[in-house]
Amino acid sequence: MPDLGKYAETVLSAYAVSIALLIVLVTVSLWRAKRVKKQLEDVEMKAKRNG
Amino acid sequence: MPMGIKVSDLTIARGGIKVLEGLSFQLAAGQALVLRGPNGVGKTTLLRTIAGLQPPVSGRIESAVDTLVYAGHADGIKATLTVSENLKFWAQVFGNADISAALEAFELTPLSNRPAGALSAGQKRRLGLARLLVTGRDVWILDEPTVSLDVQAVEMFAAAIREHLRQGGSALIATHINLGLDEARILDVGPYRAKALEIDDFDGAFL
Amino acid sequence: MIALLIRDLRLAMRAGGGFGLGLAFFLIVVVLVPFGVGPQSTLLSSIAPGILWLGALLACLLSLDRIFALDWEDGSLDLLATAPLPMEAIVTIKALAHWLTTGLPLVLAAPVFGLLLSLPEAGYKPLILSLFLGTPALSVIGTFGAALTVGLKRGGLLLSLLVLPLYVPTLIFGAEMARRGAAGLDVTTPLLMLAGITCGTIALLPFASAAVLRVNLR
Amino acid sequence: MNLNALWEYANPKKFISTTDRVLPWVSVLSVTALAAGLIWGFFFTPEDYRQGSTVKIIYIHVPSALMAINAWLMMLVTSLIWIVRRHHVSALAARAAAPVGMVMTVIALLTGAIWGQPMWGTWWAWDPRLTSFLILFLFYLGYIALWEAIENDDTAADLTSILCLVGSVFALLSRYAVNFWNQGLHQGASMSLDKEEHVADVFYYPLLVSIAGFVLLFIALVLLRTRTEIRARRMRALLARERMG
Repeated sequence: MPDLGKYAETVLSAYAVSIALLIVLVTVSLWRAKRVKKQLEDVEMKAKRNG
Repeated sequence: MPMGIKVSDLTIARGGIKVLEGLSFQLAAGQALVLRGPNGVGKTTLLRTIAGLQPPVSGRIESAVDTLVYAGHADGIKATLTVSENLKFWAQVFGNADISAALEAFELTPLSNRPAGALSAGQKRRLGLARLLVTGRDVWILDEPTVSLDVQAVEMFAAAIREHLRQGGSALIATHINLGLDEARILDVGPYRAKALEIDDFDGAFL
Repeated sequence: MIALLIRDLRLAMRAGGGFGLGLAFFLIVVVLVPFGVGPQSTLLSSIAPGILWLGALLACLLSLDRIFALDWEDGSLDLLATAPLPMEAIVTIKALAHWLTTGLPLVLAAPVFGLLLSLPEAGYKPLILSLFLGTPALSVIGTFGAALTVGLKRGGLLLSLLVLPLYVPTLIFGAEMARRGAAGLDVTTPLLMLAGITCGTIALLPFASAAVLRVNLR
Repeated sequence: MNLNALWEYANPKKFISTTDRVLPWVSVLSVTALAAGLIWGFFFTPEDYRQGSTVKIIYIHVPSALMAINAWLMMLVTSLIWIVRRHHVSALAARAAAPVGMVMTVIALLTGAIWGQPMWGTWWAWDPRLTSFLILFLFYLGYIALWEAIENDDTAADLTSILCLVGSVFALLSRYAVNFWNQGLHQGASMSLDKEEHVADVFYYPLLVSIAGFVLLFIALVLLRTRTEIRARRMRALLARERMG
């Protein structure tokens, strides 16, 4: 851990906030990708059965 | 270019989904064509496409420049303007001035100074149809023109159409009721209903 | 085209047309500001140009959704689109009618409201000139926003969200001109920029509005 | 390179199958580059003699600000492609990129505020650059809201494309207007071809790696989200087909 001096809080909070936001963005994207893929498969199955 | 409309191999879509395909017909001067078909089959979409409000998916619609006039479900009547102000506006938009003949044809003359908001539903509809006369256009494209008209008013409307046809105009009408226009041809659009695409056709149109 | 303009103006004047609504809103904003910031005339006179511009902008925004919504509901818009008028002309006339019924009254009323906010003597001419030059741009940009949201239910809030960022340049130059004028400074630069924005939007934006309206009528 | 071959990828099926192969690589690369850039920057760079350790924020602040603008530029290009050539994937890619661009804008604004607090003594100042980013944020918000509000996909694509075009012009105008309105506190651009003038090498190289990481992350996210949008679109099409009978 580098010595951040008197600005430790500033630097750490900037990194924490940004990385948290990026993680949220990636998680939401992945979660939605998975959900939509699943939903599409269901709908396709149903559509194929019905012709 | 002949008067009237010539539609060849037309395919139309509503909300990105094809509803009618392979539709061809011709409407010459002095003719009327009545479109039939179940609700939701695409009659309104067809009329809006022919009127130029939306592009066709494929096919051709030919008509002479500035000969069409469209009347939809709604009449476009302003409640706070009087009957004659409403009509005068549309006459001016289409480059005409005289509205007395149109008032006469739909027996609106006694009402001409009344605000359109004070008219009954049937009277409003008559005003909407009188608009067609003041446009001076040859080809009328009418979507359910007889909604909320009583028997007498329907006769009035049929008479107006007959007069229009006699003068060399033509009309394309989507309606469910019998207008008493014996000379009109009838076209059932049901058989032209678009076939659903194969679900494996995962292409530009997603279906 | 003139028929359409006359009809729109007539509709605005008749009952329920909303004429004067923007003006009343402007008055309310101006009356409420001193309650919010205190009655000191020095403070009021320094913020007067900004408040007047902001009030005019909000009053303009308030009436935007009426530009197309009524014609959309009663089907007139479909009929107009199939009439022998180019769509660009229709949106331009609509914007002009909006300006005549909303923008122009605001410009004319601004001096009175300036009095209420103890606007400095030197500020009146630049204020009126800046509003006169800037409000047409507000109407034209607003017409674009109204065309974007015409088919939507509950489009009002979205309309504000779309239009407000587009209003930023006009507001900045307009308010800057009024502020400099009130401070007795040279107003040439913001004046030219404001005039440029107004001319540019009037010349170009109707094409975008017309394209958007055509898409929405499909 | 054959330009016509490029349009092949505008076919949704082709796009999905290609990204199936590409996406894992881009994802791994982006995580690697991002981690490398940030770790290098955070642990192994010296402090600035004036700004102290706060200079480390640059490895997030500058790349996210760059991507906030680049994302909008990408949306502008894909919107134009949609308007001119009507390739559905193009419109959906713009839709997919918007939330990513908005998050980048938020990160740039937040890190800027956190950095500004000790340096300028304030969280927020109406500085031209800060203000421009706030306006950019509003543009993203309006763009996304318009996509969400319209039911018909083609209509939404058309309207948002035109909004993106008009918005770009007004965003540029706002940038000039804001500059005119207030000369600010913010230092000049940190990145430029003439690097000697701006940032010393010790800061510059980790910054480059970090920027590469953000670019790759952006690409990976846009590819992923475009795939999702394509699938969602196909699902809506299938459901609509079912309703039609």
